[in-house]
Amino acid sequence: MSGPELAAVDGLRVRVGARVLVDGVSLRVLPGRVTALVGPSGSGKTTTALALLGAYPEGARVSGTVSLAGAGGAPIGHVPQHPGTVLNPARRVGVLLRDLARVHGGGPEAVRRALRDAELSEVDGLLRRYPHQLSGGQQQRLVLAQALLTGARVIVADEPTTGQDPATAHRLAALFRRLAARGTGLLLLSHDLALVRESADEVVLLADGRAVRTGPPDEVLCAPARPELPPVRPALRVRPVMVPTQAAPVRLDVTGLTARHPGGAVVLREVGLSLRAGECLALTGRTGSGKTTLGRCLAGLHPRHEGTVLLDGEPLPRSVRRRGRQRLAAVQYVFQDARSAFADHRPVLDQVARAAVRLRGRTPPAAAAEAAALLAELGLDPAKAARPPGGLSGGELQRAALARSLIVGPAVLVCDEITAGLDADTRASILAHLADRRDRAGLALLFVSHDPAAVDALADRVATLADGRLHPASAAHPFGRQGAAPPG
Amino acid sequence: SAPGGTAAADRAPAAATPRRGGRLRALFAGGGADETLDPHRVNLFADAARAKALHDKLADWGPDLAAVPRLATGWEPGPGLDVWTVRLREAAFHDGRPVTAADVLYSYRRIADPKRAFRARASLEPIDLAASRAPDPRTVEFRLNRPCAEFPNILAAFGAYIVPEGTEDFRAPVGSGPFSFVSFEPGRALLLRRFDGYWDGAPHVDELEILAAAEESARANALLAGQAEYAHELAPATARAHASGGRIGIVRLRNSAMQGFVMKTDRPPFDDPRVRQAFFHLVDRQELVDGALSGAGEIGNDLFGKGSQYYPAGLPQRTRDLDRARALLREAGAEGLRITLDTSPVAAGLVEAAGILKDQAARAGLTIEVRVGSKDTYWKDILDGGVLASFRSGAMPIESHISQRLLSTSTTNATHWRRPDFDDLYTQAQSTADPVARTALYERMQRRLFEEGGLLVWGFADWIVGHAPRLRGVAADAPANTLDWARFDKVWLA
Amino acid sequence: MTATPRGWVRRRLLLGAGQVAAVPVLVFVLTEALPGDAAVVAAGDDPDPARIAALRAALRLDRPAVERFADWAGELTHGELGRSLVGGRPVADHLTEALAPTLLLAALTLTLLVPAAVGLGLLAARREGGALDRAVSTVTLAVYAVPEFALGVLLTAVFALRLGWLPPTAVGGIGRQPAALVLPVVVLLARPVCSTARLVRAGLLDAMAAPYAVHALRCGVPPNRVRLGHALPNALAPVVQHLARTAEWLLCGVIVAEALFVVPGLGTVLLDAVAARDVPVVQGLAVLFGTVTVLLNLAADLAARRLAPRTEVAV
Amino acid sequence: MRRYALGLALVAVPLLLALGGPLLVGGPEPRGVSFTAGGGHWLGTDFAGRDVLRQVLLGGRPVVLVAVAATVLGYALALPLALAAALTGRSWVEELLLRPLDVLIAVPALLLVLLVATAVEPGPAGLAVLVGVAAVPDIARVAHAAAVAAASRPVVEALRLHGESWWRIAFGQVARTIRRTLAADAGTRLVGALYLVATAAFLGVGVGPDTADWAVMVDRNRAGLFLQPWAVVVPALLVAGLSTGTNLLFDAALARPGGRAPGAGRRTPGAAA
Ligand SMILES: Nc1ncnc2c1ncn2[C@@H]1O[C@H](COP(=O)(O)OP(=O)(O)OP(=O)(O)O)[C@@H](O)[C@H]1O
Ligand SMILES: Nc1ncnc2c1ncn2[C@@H]1O[C@H](COP(=O)(O)OP(=O)(O)OP(=O)(O)O)[C@@H](O)[C@H]1O
Ligand SMILES: [Mg+2]
Ligand SMILES: [Mg+2]
Repeated sequence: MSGPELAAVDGLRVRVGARVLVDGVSLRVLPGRVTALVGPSGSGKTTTALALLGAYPEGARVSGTVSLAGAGGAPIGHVPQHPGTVLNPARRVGVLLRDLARVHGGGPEAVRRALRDAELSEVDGLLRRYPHQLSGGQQQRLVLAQALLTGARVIVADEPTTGQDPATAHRLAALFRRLAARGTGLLLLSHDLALVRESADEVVLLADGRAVRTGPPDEVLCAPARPELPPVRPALRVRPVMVPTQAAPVRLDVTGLTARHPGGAVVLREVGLSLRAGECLALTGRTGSGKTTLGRCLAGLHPRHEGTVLLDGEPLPRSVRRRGRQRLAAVQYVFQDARSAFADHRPVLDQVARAAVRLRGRTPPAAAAEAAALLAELGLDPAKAARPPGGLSGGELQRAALARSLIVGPAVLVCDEITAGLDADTRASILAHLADRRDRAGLALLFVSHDPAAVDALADRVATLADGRLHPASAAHPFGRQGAAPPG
Repeated sequence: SAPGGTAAADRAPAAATPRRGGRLRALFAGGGADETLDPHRVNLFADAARAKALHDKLADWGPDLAAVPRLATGWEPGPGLDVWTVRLREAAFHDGRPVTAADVLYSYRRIADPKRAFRARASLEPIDLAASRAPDPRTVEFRLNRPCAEFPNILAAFGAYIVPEGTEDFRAPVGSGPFSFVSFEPGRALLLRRFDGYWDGAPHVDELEILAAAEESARANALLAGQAEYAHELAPATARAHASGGRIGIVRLRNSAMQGFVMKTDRPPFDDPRVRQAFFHLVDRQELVDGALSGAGEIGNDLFGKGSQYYPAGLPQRTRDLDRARALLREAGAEGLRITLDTSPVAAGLVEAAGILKDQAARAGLTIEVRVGSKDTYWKDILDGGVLASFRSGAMPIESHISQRLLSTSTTNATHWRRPDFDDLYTQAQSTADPVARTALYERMQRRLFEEGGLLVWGFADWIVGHAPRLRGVAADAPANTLDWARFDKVWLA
Repeated sequence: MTATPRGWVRRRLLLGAGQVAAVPVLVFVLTEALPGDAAVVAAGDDPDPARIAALRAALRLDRPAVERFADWAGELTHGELGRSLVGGRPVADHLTEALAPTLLLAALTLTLLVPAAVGLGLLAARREGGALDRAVSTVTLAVYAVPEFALGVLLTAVFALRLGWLPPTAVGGIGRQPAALVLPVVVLLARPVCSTARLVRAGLLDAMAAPYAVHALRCGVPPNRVRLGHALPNALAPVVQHLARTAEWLLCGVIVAEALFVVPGLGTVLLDAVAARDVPVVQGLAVLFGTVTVLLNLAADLAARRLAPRTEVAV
Repeated sequence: MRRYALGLALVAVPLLLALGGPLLVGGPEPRGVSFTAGGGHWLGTDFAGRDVLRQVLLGGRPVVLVAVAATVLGYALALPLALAAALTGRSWVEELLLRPLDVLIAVPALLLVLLVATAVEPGPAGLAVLVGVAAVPDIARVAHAAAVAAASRPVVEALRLHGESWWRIAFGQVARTIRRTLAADAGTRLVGALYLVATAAFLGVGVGPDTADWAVMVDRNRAGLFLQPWAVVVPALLVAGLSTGTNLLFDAALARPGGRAPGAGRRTPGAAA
């Protein structure tokens, strides 16, 4: 059912200074077909995709052709990698959607359909909320809904499932198929190979900005020499036996934690958990189930909660404002949306280093060196990190965000979906690093993730959030109960 | 001299036959939303204009500030000059009641009532109202506390208007003036109608409306655009800008405001007459007139009341003499003196004059420090404060000037000029019936002031009135506050 | 913010009442601090001490300040604003009389100001640093730099005196020639338009550069709609505050314009009252202005909260 | 830098006059008749018969100093307040910081200046302080309104989480985010301050009504606008140049390269449209 191409990139070359971001990439978006763009983090997927939208990095020199001939002037639907940033904080969700609907000649019905397709129809009172009142995954789906509302014939989805639990991700894959069936052409950028396999008709594999292979999924993804596939079970699961978890002291002890949001909506009910030094508790749950909220509670970013949080037996002040340097350093949180956690104007490296200066009393030069080293360890070239956040790829930012928290040497670290936007290798190296810290420095980890592989790889225990309560889940089937749990 | 006479003389140029009818709109700087129509409460020019349109005094001032009979036909002193018999003319109030001696006594007693603290009270002070009587309805016999040769001045005093006996409520005032009341919005407008029964001949215009506009440029613009036919108190610059244009007529009322500086004669450095004389000699009066009045006025000679009765015009005109000034200062050991000069934007030109005096004094080696005070309380502040201050005064008879400001007993003696012998001269003059001898006495008093007085009079400002070309008969020879100033019963719209 | 809007408004109204109460006290203290009193001013250029004393007695100014304030406050509790010291008229009359023209001027000016300022801001923000931007900015700023009185004189000279299109003053009352309002309104508009437009421009430039505006454009929302519907609301919060201040400036008396065009409004009353040390009138105005301000600020803050909803900032 | 050219050109003349002017004039000369042209006076004479050129040369410094001082002071006081109010999560602290200002607001700035200045003869310096303080509530409100949104961004949370100091958060992040709004406000306020001084002088408080001061000149000489326009036009032009120039410089300094709006670090045709 492939008709004339809707959009095409031919021999695209994007250079910033000496650096080549994309090097001679060509791809075509055909009606009724899903083209997937895969490749390691920083390989130029987003850049390529944005080129399709006519957007380029600041001061980039561009060659090659981008043709939107087939799109017939209609806008191209876009689901950016950082959905949080593209939602107007001052307008209610309803206004945002209705406005789009009106522009594209749709009514309330169109809005309702879009919400249903984007798996948002269950979120209660969605239309009256402001974007910042949504969970990461919900925001992502909201942006998807916007893209649907534009009725675009070409949709570019950049990591559309990073914030989604497998079940939802699966449904989204189905949605993409449906869209394709309606004759839409999709360009799908993803690390989620399951998703790609499920939905893509054609896969373009990028590496260092070059298209190394193009073809049907199985061919491209299963061909020999697949550097970007995850090791089935990372070796790092093997842990030194001499540190029996049970013996280790309890670092973090949470009891009766109940959190609510301004509307009064209770998100967490009587949640209790305890973390020993050197232990990793994986936290899973449907999108919108309250994982981030829990993490923010622990980090002191969501003071509107009751219950006690003990750090080494000491009660932890509810708000970051009332936590001294030690405490701030002791409990760290890695934001789900790495992009919006960094200031636009300062080099990422400085911002990472600054944390060490403030919380570990390092001198700026020392901190800078340390930051560079750490970033390198996480597989992020410090040279890249010398750019402001706008100049980094999604995955790079995620690692930078992680580094920013790790550099202060926390005792407890809450990671919120830090592997979502990462290719298998990078993810593996990060997990290795975390595991290492956990085992050597006795770092206690609360690992919020939708990613089964990552969870198996790292977690000692797995717990699942559903309707505000924490359910311990057997490590065997961490995601087993999710079909049952009501979607958030 | 009969008032009509003087008026006619002045109006010679415009002497076309008066035309009857029309509404005359006159602009004055109003007194804000607190204005009242109580004629005894007059304070601003606007008040005076309103009062004289509605009411009459027994006498008023002619161009030379000599009393001119109005409601009074004439006055007869007793032998001791301390009893004066005043005859009233046949005049009626707007409601038809005749003006009687009783009304006169009532009005004067009301003014003199200490509790009310009217401005005119000071002027009536010589009269012993308790003892004064009304032998018949058309005759008033005033008994005075002391001889007072200038008694008629009192009858013409600022604010000494005659109101019907018993009047307390002035919301719709009844008077004997040329116009009768129609409506009044405080701070905005007063509308009056011609009073056909006016004893001095009914006005030519049907209606007179006195409008308030505090801002000078507003008055000028309204006049230029034909929103009014008469605008009081225009700036010299405005006058010069439009004098030639023919869009408006400009009338300069000479000698309307004395401009000067007061020196406190009882405290250093001005307790030394030589320092005062030094100042008399160091000022360049023409520069002051040009700079502070932008030329709209004439230079003074350190005496009050230029052009009015008893003014010693014979005295030589002082001009700047820096050597003389320096010499005097040297004698007085006052070289390089630092003096603070008080001034305030309370009236046009005051602050400018202060600035200019500062420069001029600098040329004589004196340092003057100008202190700009609050305009609201200025006159009170300089009455006893400071040593040197800007000063101005509207026109009044020389006698009033002396009695109010230059006697030991004077209440507003800003120069602190207290000289028993000078007081004696004044008393003597007041009990001298013979005009010639009295003139001589006044001359002696003023020579004394000219030599060593505390008042440096550098000029006399013109009062500038603008009027629409079609408004005829606006008197020119009428200093502010005199009979023909702001007199709307003799003008007409051509 | 923790408070729910309603609770917040209630608290603010209470605070506002406190402020309205505080203002007259402040003003009373200040007026008392002024040199001289109503008696001295009334005496004018005839400051005969005896007369001043008499006036003082007549005006009952010889009593201690606290006592006088207490009396005034007492009357206020009965809804009485007292009587003017100078003319003896009820203060309420003063205010109501002067309020009419002031309200008229303010209303007219504001209704023109908002669209004009926003429009100019939008124009300037179309392309930062572009010819249009520079032109708009330069012109409005140049006008802004011309003070009301100069501008008034200029406009009057041209449109009233040279061309004779408009009456130069409202002397004798606006009722007679409504056209007399044109010039004052224009003069009053001239400067706020610029300052407001500048704020609109600044906010718009930031908002238009924000990712969500770019995204809206990508979603095919027409640029103008993005400007008005997506960027403007985010830009408005400070503008609204500025407008509130402007509205208050207009309501609390625009002395220069009132004097130039003879529109005796609250500003004139205020000036006269201060000059005459007419404490009751000044106090009355203080109460009036206090109330106006509190209400305007409340409205502005409400609007600002609506326009800039806060995420849950960690407390 | 081309984009600075216009602003600089406009600011240069007034600024140079303001700084250098007073050095070029000698002692006072005898007065002429007010509002006359010619007669050895290049720009004619002013309302007090003084040489306008001389007044212009003298009158820049007070204007610039008072206006700048007042504005700077106003911001020095208001900005920390506004930022503190925006950054504190507790609404009662916010009220505590901002409501008292409203009382100040409720006394119209002119009345305030009028009252205080009549009560205590301030002189230029004092007047600058007064004008500055009178502006504090307005600045605080505008700045606060703009800051609230910026202060509740995730970046700020992250900075807190990483122990950033209050000052860095407030000025390095929040104030920086709203700098355009602040610049726009400050730029216009500069002129506002200047004419508040002039109006005060016109009402007889603060600087003397015949001082050499561009703003005061524009006011006092307007009576002679038709006799001798220079006395008004020249100072007015200078002030206009000053204000327009400063603001354009602000604009130029804050302009994004090429005036293009980068969409989250990405260039977009859409944003340039
Ligand atoms: N403005 C810029 N200047 C210089 N280099 C840039 C700029 N923007 C991006 N890059 C670099 O270009 C490379 C490709 O970026 P891009 O965002 O396309 O990667 P990606 O494939 O989307 O990675 P990810 O999967 O992590 O999102 C990255 O290494 C990034 O550091
Ligand atoms: N400020 C807010 N006001 C009201 N409701 C909110 C607010 N923030 C989040 N919520 C709701 O609270 C629930 C939990 O949000 P949270 O971000 O913790 O979910 P999550 O588990 O992190 O989801 P995801 O996996 O998509 O990130 C969601 O349903 C969301 O809609
Ligand atoms: Mg990417
Ligand atoms: Mg989340």
